[in-house]
Amino acid sequence: MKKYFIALLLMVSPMLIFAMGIPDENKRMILIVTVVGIIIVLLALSIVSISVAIMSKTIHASENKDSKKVKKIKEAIMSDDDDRTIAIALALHLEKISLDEEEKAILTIQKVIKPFSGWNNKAFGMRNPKLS
Amino acid sequence: MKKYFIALLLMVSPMLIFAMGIPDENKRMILIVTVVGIIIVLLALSIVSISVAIMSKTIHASENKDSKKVKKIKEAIMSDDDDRTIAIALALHLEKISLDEEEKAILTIQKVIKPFSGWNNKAFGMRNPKLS
Amino acid sequence: MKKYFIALLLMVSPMLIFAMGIPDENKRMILIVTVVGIIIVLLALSIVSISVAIMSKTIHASENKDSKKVKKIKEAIMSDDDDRTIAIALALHLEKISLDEEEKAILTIQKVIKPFSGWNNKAFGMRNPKLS
Amino acid sequence: MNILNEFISYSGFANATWQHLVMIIIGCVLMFLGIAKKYEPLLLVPIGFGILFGNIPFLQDAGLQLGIYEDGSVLNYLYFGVIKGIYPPLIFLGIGAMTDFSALLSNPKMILLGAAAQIGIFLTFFGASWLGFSLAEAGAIGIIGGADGPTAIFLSSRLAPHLMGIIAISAYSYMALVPIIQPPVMKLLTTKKERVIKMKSVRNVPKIEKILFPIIGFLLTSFIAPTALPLLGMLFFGNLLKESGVTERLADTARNSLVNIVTILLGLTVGASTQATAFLTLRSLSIFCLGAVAFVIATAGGVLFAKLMNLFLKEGNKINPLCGAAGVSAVPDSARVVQHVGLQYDKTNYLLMHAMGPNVAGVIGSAVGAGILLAVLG
Amino acid sequence: MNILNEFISYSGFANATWQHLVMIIIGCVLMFLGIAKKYEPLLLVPIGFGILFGNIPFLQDAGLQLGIYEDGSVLNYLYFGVIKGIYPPLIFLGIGAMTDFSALLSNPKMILLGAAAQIGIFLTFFGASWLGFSLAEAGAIGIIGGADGPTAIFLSSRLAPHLMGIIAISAYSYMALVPIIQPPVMKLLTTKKERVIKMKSVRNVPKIEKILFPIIGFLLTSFIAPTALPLLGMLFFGNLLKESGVTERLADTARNSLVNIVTILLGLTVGASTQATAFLTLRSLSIFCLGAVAFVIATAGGVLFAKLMNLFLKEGNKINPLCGAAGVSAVPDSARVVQHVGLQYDKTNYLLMHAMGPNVAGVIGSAVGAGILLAVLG
Amino acid sequence: MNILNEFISYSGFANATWQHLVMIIIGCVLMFLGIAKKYEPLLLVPIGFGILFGNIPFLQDAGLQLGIYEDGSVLNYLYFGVIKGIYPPLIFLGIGAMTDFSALLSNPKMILLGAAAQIGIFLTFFGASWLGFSLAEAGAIGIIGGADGPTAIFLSSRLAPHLMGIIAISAYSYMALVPIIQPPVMKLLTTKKERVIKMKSVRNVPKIEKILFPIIGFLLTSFIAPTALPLLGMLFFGNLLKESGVTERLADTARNSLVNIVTILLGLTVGASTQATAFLTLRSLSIFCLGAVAFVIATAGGVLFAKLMNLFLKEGNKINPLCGAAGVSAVPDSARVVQHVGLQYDKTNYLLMHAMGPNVAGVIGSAVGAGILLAVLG
Ligand code: NA
Ligand code: NA
Ligand code: NA
Repeated sequence: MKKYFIALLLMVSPMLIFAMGIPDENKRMILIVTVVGIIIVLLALSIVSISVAIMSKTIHASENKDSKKVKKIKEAIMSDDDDRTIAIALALHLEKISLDEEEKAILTIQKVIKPFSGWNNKAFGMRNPKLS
Repeated sequence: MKKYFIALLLMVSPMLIFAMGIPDENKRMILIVTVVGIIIVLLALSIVSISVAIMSKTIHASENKDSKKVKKIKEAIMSDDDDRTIAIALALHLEKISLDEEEKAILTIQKVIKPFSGWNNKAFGMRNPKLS
Repeated sequence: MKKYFIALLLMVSPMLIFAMGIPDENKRMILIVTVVGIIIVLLALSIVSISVAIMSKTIHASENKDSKKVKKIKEAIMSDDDDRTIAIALALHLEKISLDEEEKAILTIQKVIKPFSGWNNKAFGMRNPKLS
Repeated sequence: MNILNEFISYSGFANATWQHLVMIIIGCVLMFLGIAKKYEPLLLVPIGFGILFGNIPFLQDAGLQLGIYEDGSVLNYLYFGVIKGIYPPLIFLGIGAMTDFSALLSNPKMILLGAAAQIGIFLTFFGASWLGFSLAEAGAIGIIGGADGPTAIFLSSRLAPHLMGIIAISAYSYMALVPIIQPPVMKLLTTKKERVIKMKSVRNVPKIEKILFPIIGFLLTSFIAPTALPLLGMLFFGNLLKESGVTERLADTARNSLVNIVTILLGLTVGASTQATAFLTLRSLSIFCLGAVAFVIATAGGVLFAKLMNLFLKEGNKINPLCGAAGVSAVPDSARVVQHVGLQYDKTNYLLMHAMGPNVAGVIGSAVGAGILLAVLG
Repeated sequence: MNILNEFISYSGFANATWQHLVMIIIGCVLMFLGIAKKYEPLLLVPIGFGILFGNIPFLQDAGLQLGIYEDGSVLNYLYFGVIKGIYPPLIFLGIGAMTDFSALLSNPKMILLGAAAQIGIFLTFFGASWLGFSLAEAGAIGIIGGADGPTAIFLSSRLAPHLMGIIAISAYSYMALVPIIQPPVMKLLTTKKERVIKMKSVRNVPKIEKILFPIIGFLLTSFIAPTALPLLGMLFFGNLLKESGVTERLADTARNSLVNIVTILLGLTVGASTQATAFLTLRSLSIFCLGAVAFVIATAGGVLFAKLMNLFLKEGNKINPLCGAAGVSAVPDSARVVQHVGLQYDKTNYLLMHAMGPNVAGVIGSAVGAGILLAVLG
Repeated sequence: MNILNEFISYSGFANATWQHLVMIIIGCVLMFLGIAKKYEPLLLVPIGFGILFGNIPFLQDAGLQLGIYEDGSVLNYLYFGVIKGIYPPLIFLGIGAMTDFSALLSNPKMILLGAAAQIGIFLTFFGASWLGFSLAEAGAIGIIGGADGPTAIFLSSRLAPHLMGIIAISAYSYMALVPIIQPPVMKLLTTKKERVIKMKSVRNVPKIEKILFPIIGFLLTSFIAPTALPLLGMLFFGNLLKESGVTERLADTARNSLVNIVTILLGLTVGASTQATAFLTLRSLSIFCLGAVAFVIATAGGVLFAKLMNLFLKEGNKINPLCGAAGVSAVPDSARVVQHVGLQYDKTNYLLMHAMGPNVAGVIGSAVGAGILLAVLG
């Protein structure tokens, strides 16, 4: 706990020194811009965050009914190693800079990863998958 | 026949009303621009139309001899459902915005359409054709 | 030997005529620009030439040790018809304007040429190589 | 807390008016048409977002260099290509490089339909004059009847820059709505018997004709209407790059990267140029209405002219008058509409190929029309 | 031999100073980092070569139209897009068209980390003011802490054009060095227990949310900070082109040809703008040092804020505070750093997806921050 | 009927002169060479069409904003990149990104042939001065001997903008005609024995050399001739993007979209800049003739220098003097000509790879030559 306090102090200390050191009019301006700036950025992204949350809920509520089937399929494929799959998928994305083909990438991942999980090694050899 | 007359009347009627209604100098100008404009556009495209026709005939005359062989092959492939094939080919084009690969498209069409005309369904399954 | 002399003479002759013909101040300027220009271009590219030679030697010296293995493989593949292979490879490049894939092109060439040299015709049929 | 006040005074919340909100809603409607209905999405999405972009409220006259009409703003620099009429010819270059004129070449008499439909331009010009618009303004409004976005933007940027936003949006909106506007007009003006006319299958066009056409077509049309040079020249130049067979890499860039870049910039800035105060007026509304009339007249003009031609054509050579509707241009949507309506009455009558001829001729026709208006009113 | 003398007087050998050589070495170092180390090569290689380009010594004031600051030179024309702030929004258009906001949408509370890390911007602004830079200069220097190249160039071109070269180079250098700068800070401020927190797997985001987000996100952020319009508008516009599903050809050009062309021109001219005499000063050195501080503060800000949020979150919903470091943006390197550090402590804990949310939120955050500074100091 | 008269007075028919027709025929001839003969089609087709574009007769001084020299016309805006010398460096960027310097690196002494052939530039400069052209004009005419289009346009836009059209057209015409011009000169100046000299197979160039060369080559050549900076810098920058291995996406755009866009605009506007009245003069004719002489001298220079070098080279290391002809540049046509002539005398003697070295060196050589002329005459 102590080191966070030190970190915080280090970050704020220039402001304290500064508050004491320079006596002119600009000083107030600088302090205010700093503080107000941080607050507005936080405020802006908080509003975005809340709006996204509301939007998601609204859409989710209206969509919930007919998407059960799709979910099932997805769950069947993705099973429990969800995060790992996505992380690799995303890593693949990043390599290619284009981040826009999540679905494809996930499918690709499944083609590539699943065979090694043991249950369809034969299919793998026959499907002749092609990355990218 | 009556309704065309009505349509024509509706299209020209503003001009009649206008000719009576507004008395100033501009009126003449507006009328002339309208009429002359239509005439010139028609004239311009008529000239293009005639020139294309002449060009086609000239070229056709000079080419006629050596192109018989090519024609035969094309006819053999395209048979009688000419228009339909081209229409579909063109429709395919339009989907892709690029209109420039008529030949390819026609070939593709043939690969895709012909099998269903019954005479080489097997080949279709084996050739594993790929659209685009 | 005579005709080179004539060629040289023809190239320089305008300068001689010129030197005699026009008496004004500009003349000297023109002559100097011509001569100095040629010299500087030669000088500049000589420096580039020498620098490249030095760079190559330096790099070669430092690389020589670990590259023996690579060389052997390359020699094995390229054997004695070195120049011809490269010339064809390059010709292929030029067709495509993009000159940047020497390695690929050479490999391609080998895939394509070698089979016809007799020692792996079978492999050729099975590997199903793809140009470009 | 002066700074905080000052900052709030800069924010959109402090500067918003109901007009801003109306414009934002209009932008969202256009994006909805583009995305959900897939009507001309390549332009309605950029224009729609552009309307949002141009109508975010901010403190005016604070030298922030944000507005599209403020010197030094990014939007202003990108807008330069619109007000100077540079983007539309570049888009025409790309259109030329993606257009296949074979349909037009294989049946040259169909070209006339592409001319006849341009009556929409001139009658709308007439109507707009009648409603009290100045001659130049009326010319710019008339071009909506040309059913061709770049031509409309090009001409209005020269004749009536202050109306360009509403004219461009009207043109693209009605081009998007062609499947709704045209069929009733087509059906009203044709008999069942005419609608099922089958036309002769089109001939194959040799390569040499395709190469010569952009050169000959360019010389003819631009000699007649040199003022249409920037549009016609680029259209035929792009087509030559495509057809010559030796400049494929240039044609490919013209019809992809180049036209896409220009479309993005044009759509966005045309959208952003519609700023609430200047846009939400009665005049805009009447221009928008005139646009609808223009499309109806153009469609009627094409169809009626086809019927007129049929009076002089022998049996077996008659034109299906539905094809006349494709003469408005709105490439390729109106040609599709013709095909669709044709199939409603005879399921074996594929008119698409026959409609493509007047369709692309309509592009040339409206460029010539724009040239005429520019010469006389410019 | 006057001509020869004259020619020699024009040559680089006659005009070289030690400063030119130092600059050339700096350029080579940046290219080395880009090529051999693969740190941000897409920008360090053009910038590095640009430094060479701008520091070839030649005869000054001879009207040769060679220098980037001389009217009429080629570099000067290409540099126009930098000084007028045109290139950065176009790059943001491309970034928008390649960014997938799903990670951000699937867990909206992580957006806050992207805001918290922007404390680096404002504290650096504060520090720079303290060191004697003018307010506008301090604002431009502060933006280095935003860890976002185009934003840094955009803001500094408006607030302090004379410092743009060093600011851009600092920003890109530290973005390249993120794998070296961030891990020690992250480890210092977190406990082992925190570093192994596993987060819930992220939900799948429906397409409709992805389409709506750029529109809603744009309206919200630009209402709050209209001065960030050029950056935010283009970022969200690019993203809409990508997600709408009907403008794929535009998105594709935006994220490839367009962004590549602009990157080449921006990198080269930003590099070339660093001319020896103006660049090799103590001020440049202190800006470069402030930049390092900015990155450290930003990283610390993100991490500490995550820990703060954890105080209010239930067990099982807690955030792995390493993810806070990704809030600085430096997309996607800092998210990779988070993944990498996370795996050091638990080989089954893949944080990449969780870090992507704050990562892209950081881009929005620093654009908003730039807008604030521009409004107040511009 | 005033309007009709007025309209006719605007039309091309009313304004045509025989000069317009001659220019249109010239344009058609260039397009014919490009399309039917496939000589340099990427430039002859745009230039040819551009000549048509620029020579459509229209009413002068009517403020129509159509002509390329009228302020505010579309062509004028696109022409800006030519008169300011912006397009040529961008084309060089693309050429750099598509050039493989391995051939040059593998046998550095061949670089000298690329220097020797530039004698064509300076002797033509000399000849043009002799014929009464001003020094600056003579310099611009001389550069035709450099056998490099962008360099010719760049230099003439700076030294003699009024002659740029004819100079560019001469340069590209003779580059297209290299297979006809060079062989007789090559055969005249070599013995049968020399023509069958077989050269040692070239060594493989390691990647590191390819990466270092653009940097070192750039520093050396631009220190010697800083005035060639825009051309040399872009050429080597493009090559670095290609060879670095980490900026492939930038190199790819530079050598495709970017260079294609610029080629389209450059070709079209250079063609359109040749307006009848200024173009059809005796001066143009004499420049066109000087161009032919320039190509002959350049070829002879390269061949003779190769023979000179052979006097100092040991048996087995001798150069096939045919390769000297490739030093004129005209990449890659003249290298192909060398290969072709070589094969005529020995069907196993593939000279292409050996000719590529002087060929690309010739590009650098003529850029340096242009820099010298610009420094002395600019
Ligand atoms: Na039309
Ligand atoms: Na950031
Ligand atoms: Na040369």
